[in-house]
Amino acid sequence: MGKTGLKLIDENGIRIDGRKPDQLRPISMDVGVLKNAQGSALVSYGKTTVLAAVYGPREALPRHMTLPDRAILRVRYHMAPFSTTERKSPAPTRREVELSKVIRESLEASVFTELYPRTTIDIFIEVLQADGGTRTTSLTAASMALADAGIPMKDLIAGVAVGKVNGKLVLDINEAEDSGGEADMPVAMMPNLGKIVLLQLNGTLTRDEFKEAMKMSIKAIKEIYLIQKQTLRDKYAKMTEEEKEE
Amino acid sequence: MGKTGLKLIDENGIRIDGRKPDQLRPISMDVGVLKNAQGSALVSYGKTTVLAAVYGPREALPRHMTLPDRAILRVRYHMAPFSTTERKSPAPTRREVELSKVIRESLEASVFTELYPRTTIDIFIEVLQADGGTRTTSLTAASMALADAGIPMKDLIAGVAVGKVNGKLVLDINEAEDSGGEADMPVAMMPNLGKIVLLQLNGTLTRDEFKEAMKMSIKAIKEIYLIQKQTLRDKYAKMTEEEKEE
Amino acid sequence: MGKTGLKLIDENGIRIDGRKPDQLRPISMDVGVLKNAQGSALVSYGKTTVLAAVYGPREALPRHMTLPDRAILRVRYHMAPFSTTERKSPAPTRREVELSKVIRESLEASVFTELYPRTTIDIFIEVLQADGGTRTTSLTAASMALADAGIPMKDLIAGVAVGKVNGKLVLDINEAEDSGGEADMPVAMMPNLGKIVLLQLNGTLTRDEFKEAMKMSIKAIKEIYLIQKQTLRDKYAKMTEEEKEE
Amino acid sequence: MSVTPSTYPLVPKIQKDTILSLLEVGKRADGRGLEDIRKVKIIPNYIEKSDGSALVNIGDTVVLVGVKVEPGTPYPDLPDEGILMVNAEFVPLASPLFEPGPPDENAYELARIIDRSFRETKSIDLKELAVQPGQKVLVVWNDIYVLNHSGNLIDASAIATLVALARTKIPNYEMNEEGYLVKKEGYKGTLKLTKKVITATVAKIGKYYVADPTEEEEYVSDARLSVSFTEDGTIAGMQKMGAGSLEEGDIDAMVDLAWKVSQKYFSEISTAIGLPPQE
Amino acid sequence: MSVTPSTYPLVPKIQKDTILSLLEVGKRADGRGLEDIRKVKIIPNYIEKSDGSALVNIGDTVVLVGVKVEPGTPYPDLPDEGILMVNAEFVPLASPLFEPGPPDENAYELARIIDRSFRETKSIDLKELAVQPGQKVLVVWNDIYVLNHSGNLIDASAIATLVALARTKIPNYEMNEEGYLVKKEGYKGTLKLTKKVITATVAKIGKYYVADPTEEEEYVSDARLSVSFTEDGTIAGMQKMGAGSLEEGDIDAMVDLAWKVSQKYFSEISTAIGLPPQE
Amino acid sequence: MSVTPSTYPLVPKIQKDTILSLLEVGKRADGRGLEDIRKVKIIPNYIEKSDGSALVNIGDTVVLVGVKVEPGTPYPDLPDEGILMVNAEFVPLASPLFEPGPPDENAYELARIIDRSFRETKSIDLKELAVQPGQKVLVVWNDIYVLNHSGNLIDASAIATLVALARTKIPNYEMNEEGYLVKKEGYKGTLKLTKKVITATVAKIGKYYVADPTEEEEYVSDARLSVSFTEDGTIAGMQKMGAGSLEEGDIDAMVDLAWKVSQKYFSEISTAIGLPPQE
Repeated sequence: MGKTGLKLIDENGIRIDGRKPDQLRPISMDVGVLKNAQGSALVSYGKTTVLAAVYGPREALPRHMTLPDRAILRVRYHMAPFSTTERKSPAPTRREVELSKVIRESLEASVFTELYPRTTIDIFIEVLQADGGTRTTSLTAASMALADAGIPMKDLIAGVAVGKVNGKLVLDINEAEDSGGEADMPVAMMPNLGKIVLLQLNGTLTRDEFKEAMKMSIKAIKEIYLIQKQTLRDKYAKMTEEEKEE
Repeated sequence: MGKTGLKLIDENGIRIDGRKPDQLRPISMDVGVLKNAQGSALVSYGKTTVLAAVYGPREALPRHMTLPDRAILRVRYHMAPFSTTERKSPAPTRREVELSKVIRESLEASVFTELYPRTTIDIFIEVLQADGGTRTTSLTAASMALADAGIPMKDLIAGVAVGKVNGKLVLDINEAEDSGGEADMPVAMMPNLGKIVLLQLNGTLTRDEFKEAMKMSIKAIKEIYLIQKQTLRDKYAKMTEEEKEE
Repeated sequence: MGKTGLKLIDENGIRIDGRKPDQLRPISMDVGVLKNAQGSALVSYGKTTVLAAVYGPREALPRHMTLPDRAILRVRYHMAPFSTTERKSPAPTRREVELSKVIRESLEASVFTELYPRTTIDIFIEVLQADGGTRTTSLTAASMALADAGIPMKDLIAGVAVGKVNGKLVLDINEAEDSGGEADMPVAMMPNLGKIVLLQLNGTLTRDEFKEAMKMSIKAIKEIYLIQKQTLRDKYAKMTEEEKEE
Repeated sequence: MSVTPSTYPLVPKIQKDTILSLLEVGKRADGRGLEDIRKVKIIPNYIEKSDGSALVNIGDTVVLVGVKVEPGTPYPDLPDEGILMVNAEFVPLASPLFEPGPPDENAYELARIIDRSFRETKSIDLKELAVQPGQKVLVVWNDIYVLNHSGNLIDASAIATLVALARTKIPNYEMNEEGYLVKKEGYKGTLKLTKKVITATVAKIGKYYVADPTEEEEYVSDARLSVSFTEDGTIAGMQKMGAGSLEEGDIDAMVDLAWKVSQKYFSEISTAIGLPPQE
Repeated sequence: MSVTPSTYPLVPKIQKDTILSLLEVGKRADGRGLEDIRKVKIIPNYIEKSDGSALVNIGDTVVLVGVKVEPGTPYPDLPDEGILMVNAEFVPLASPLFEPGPPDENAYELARIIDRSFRETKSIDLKELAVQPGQKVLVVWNDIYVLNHSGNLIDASAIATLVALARTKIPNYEMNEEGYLVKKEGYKGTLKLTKKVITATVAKIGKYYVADPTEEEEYVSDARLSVSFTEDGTIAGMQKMGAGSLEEGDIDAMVDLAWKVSQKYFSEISTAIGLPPQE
Repeated sequence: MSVTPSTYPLVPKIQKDTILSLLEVGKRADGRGLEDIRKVKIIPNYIEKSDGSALVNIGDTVVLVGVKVEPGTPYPDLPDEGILMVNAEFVPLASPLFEPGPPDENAYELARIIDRSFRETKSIDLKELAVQPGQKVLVVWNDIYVLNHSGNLIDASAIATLVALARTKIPNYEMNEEGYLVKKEGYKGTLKLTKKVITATVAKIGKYYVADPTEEEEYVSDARLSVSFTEDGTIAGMQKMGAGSLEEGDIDAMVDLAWKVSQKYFSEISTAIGLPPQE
């Protein structure tokens, strides 16, 4: 049983939302959903819903704050006040500051920032509904918004969180599993390159559990990657079609 | 009766401070009351007392924040901590932020800002005592401080609030009438041009009441305008006299 | 007896920590204690421990905020959260803002700022443990950090606080004496020049007591000055020796 | 302090002339007539984890409102009433002009306009929210989230707020021994909306009045007037915006047009959520 | 953090020379002698809605103090005492150098100097303000509002504070059933001022000491010394200001002059408000 | 918002090449082998007035942790537990890159990494700190103060936190009649540390893994991995840092090295404060 003494997996190995331990939640994705942004994406993992928008490359900062050899990334991970179980003040929390940093560092590993010296690329992420795995859903969405904005990247980034609940590893944890479980391990990578760009562990795992959790997350990330690519392909096809029609 | 169930008008149509429904409070005005400011004015409508000061046109902002074709206006409406019934923290409230905006927009309609490109004109307003109608008193005072500073304007601005208490429209409401009444409608205009620069309604009015309230306010604004002009004329006369004496 | 009715001096004139009225606490000093800063000093008066560091002269501010004829001093007096009896929030208090100002003004009297036009000299002071006399200990430490950084000064600055407890003047008061006493008078000076750079009085003194307190502090400051000079001399000797050994 | 905006895109004179010459022949840049509104799309209950919510599009403008009902302390002067809190965030993904940070004057103004229209008409039965009068009440947090700014944020926010509040369920709070309100399973019922109030905005461009202005129309307009109405046509709030002026006749005409637009909004809302007409 | 001011007007050397050569013959730029103060004007009860107030001019310097007496919670270590809160705002209409925003180091320093002089002399009977000791006390909010800065803000603030507090009435608060203090009609009495305390500032320019310095004199001075006194001549606070230094002899002379000036202030105050001399 | 740092010193390519060519032959700029840590110096109880403290040097990096145990209110969802608050301040005297002001993202990240490692392992018996469950509990304020930044602040902070908490005494608080916790003389005992947890950081530079990186090594590294361990080798937290990426094999190797380093830290800590080995 978890921290709170809740039974989160039943005798048949089924989780509270009916999933098997290694099963993802239903995933939905859309890009180009906002008019003003250069690129945008709306991504849901189950009830967790994240909207990401990209502005730039643009001249947003005074020259002395830019870099002569590449673009600056500004990343904001932010939760809507109504996204959480209890209303969250819109002022950024320490957690949001930390997650903005780890998400920025992850994105920096993928973007060819050297193509846009002296500019700024802004990536704004709004968690509209939070039900576990918000930072990994955010990275998946942010990376697609960058693709939608046409910003060259080494690879897309996809992420997922693996958890440990009632002593068992489970994929893509939801909030109940996160708060009642023993560990939450968000992982994000550039799947085609096999490069891990985000790795955190909040909780305790043995060395063997950790290795197993890495394997589970990498496998799931590859599945998510396929959905990302299909979504972008569909969008591109639709745009081409619309252009033809005009 | 009003929101609080208070009787704010008696059977003879007389208000709690002894006024008739369409009667202004005693109004007093003075200009040039502060030494440092380029222009200043002290205006009272009954117990509501507002001090306004103008600094500028001056180079107050970094060049990239100025405008190439006209002056920037910076307006601060601020209430002294001791001006209100309960002490007010000196930090600006949301209300003060909103009122600073609507006052700025009103003043922008009157000032020939295009005469002073790349400069800043600062208008600082301090409510020293608040007894209803502070934003309209502020506009009356700010406009006179601009005149005292010698800044060219299309016309002076004068303002007044009309309220609805116990079902009746009353002119120039005081705080008791505002908090116990059904509506507070501040109006400000350039009287000679017949141009309305500020119009807000907080409360409910029928279409007919609204039209009547507009008429009441316009009539009163013209009265206030006469006092403004007389005050400036007297000041100018006094200055000329003093110059002669020297 | 003091404000709190505590007996802070016994019948033999001995204070609660065993000192005589005109006796300093044990003083320890060290310079060059931090690797990154250009200069640093760690100074203790009894349990009061202060760490000071100097960065600069450097180009830290945008050009329009510097001075064409001399260096800008930036001084921060700050207390560690664990330095005080009750935990102190790390956000600067009004008291810390005021003390940063009086310490800056004191240091400005001693530094030859005109040697470094258009630059900034930063002096960062952290009170690691507070047991009375923190501002004077801070000035003693800051001045030594400036010396350690090789910044030319008219003279070193040394400081001490004189207090009045149970009706008697006492030198170098500790916290218990400060909070239970009738007056706290911090004094700092350039001892060799006989120039007073900091003087405050918190509490009440007669004219005669005030004069006597000035005398006590000046005498003690000269003692502290000797320790400062000896500490710097030792450091310099050690450095020279180390250089020889290399 | 309020400062003349210096970052707004300057609309070139030629573009303003084009807009005006179109208006002269009764047309707008997007093909609408002067009194037409853009396509309105309303999705109630968009955020499952909130107690009430609505996503509203007016053309390309997107506003999301989420409502949370939570325990709080009553105002000392209104000890037996719950509290309605209206907050607006202009998050930076909505416009290249929005910067991260605390709300600016435009966000505060918008929130306060919406707030006043509901507060002054007593649209919400706040007494019902006093769980323990004088001690513990429920606070209705109405958070307006602007997701894409293509003009007329106020009307979109007013629609989204009305729909979200109309669909708000009141969680089941009970007081425990220590005197705290604790959330139990399920809901106690829905928020009682005694009156429906909407806000409609009209812009004056040259001598023309246009309904539901786009962002570009806002920049070239002389002034805007937002007017709040209850369903019976009572005026329930008003705000002139913009650095220009209006004449008395303008105001009459603009209030008339705002009322026409309000009726369209009420109709869209009824269609979307099946609100019964007000008695 | 405290930073060397870089926006202060630079007083040209020639102007400083003029000031010094005038001082040599015992004169100042405005015609005063070195120990003279400017004209003092005191208007008690300037703000009718406050519980106490005073508007004070010293020459062109204008300071308004308003006092509000309101319910609050006592400090844990002083459960049976009310609280005196002294706050100062250097609002931007008072000087081209003042910017809107939270108080800067000069405003904090001024407030703390005034605060200490009243606190350390126990001038106000704080015990009287403990309505329900340990639970609810009254807080005396003394807000210093600088309206025009022409030098010597500290002395003007000290005079205005003393007059406002001397004229402060204590509203009639009663505890209600829920344990809140509620304001009733009328006043319970006036604030008890057991001691009168004033602060006088002297500037050193070259080798001269001048009373009540103007803003220009402040800029050219080497240092200033503000000294607080009770009426019997006890020193009740002291603050050296400015980036220069003083010798022991300077300090003696400046304290002497500050005491002379204090007596003038006490006399002005007595005239204005008819305070009886202290027993 | 998180912004790509633009003030970090650019390490010239030639310097990075030198570092890499040294690593190729198993050496580092300061003479260490790749898996070596710098000299660790631990002074427990450095701040006498705190309830627990430790000064830790790793090479030239200096971190001071002070602990204060003070009354507070429990979290509503954990009414019978005390609270551990971990805060980090990167004060400006520690580095030319640190500015005065509230903590930045690096300080928050560090504090949260340390906090999670202790929180998730339940290293501290928080139930013991519930003086009056549901009402009043004790808060353990663990303030991390960085005094000199020469790289690897996380490990130095982890060591200092563990030593300070292991040496923390619990003051004797009693509830008074008004329901406040009041501090009495003496201590009630020491904080119960049920598990010891440490964090070790490994940097990847080129294809090499280095323990206890210096500041310069941090700048040239591709990424860093901080791994928290309890004494039995359980992983109790992990954080990848830096704008680069790692492969699966890197992570295994880096966790292995981090565990080796952790054992060295545990050993240094035992030597310094004589902690008995965990059962």
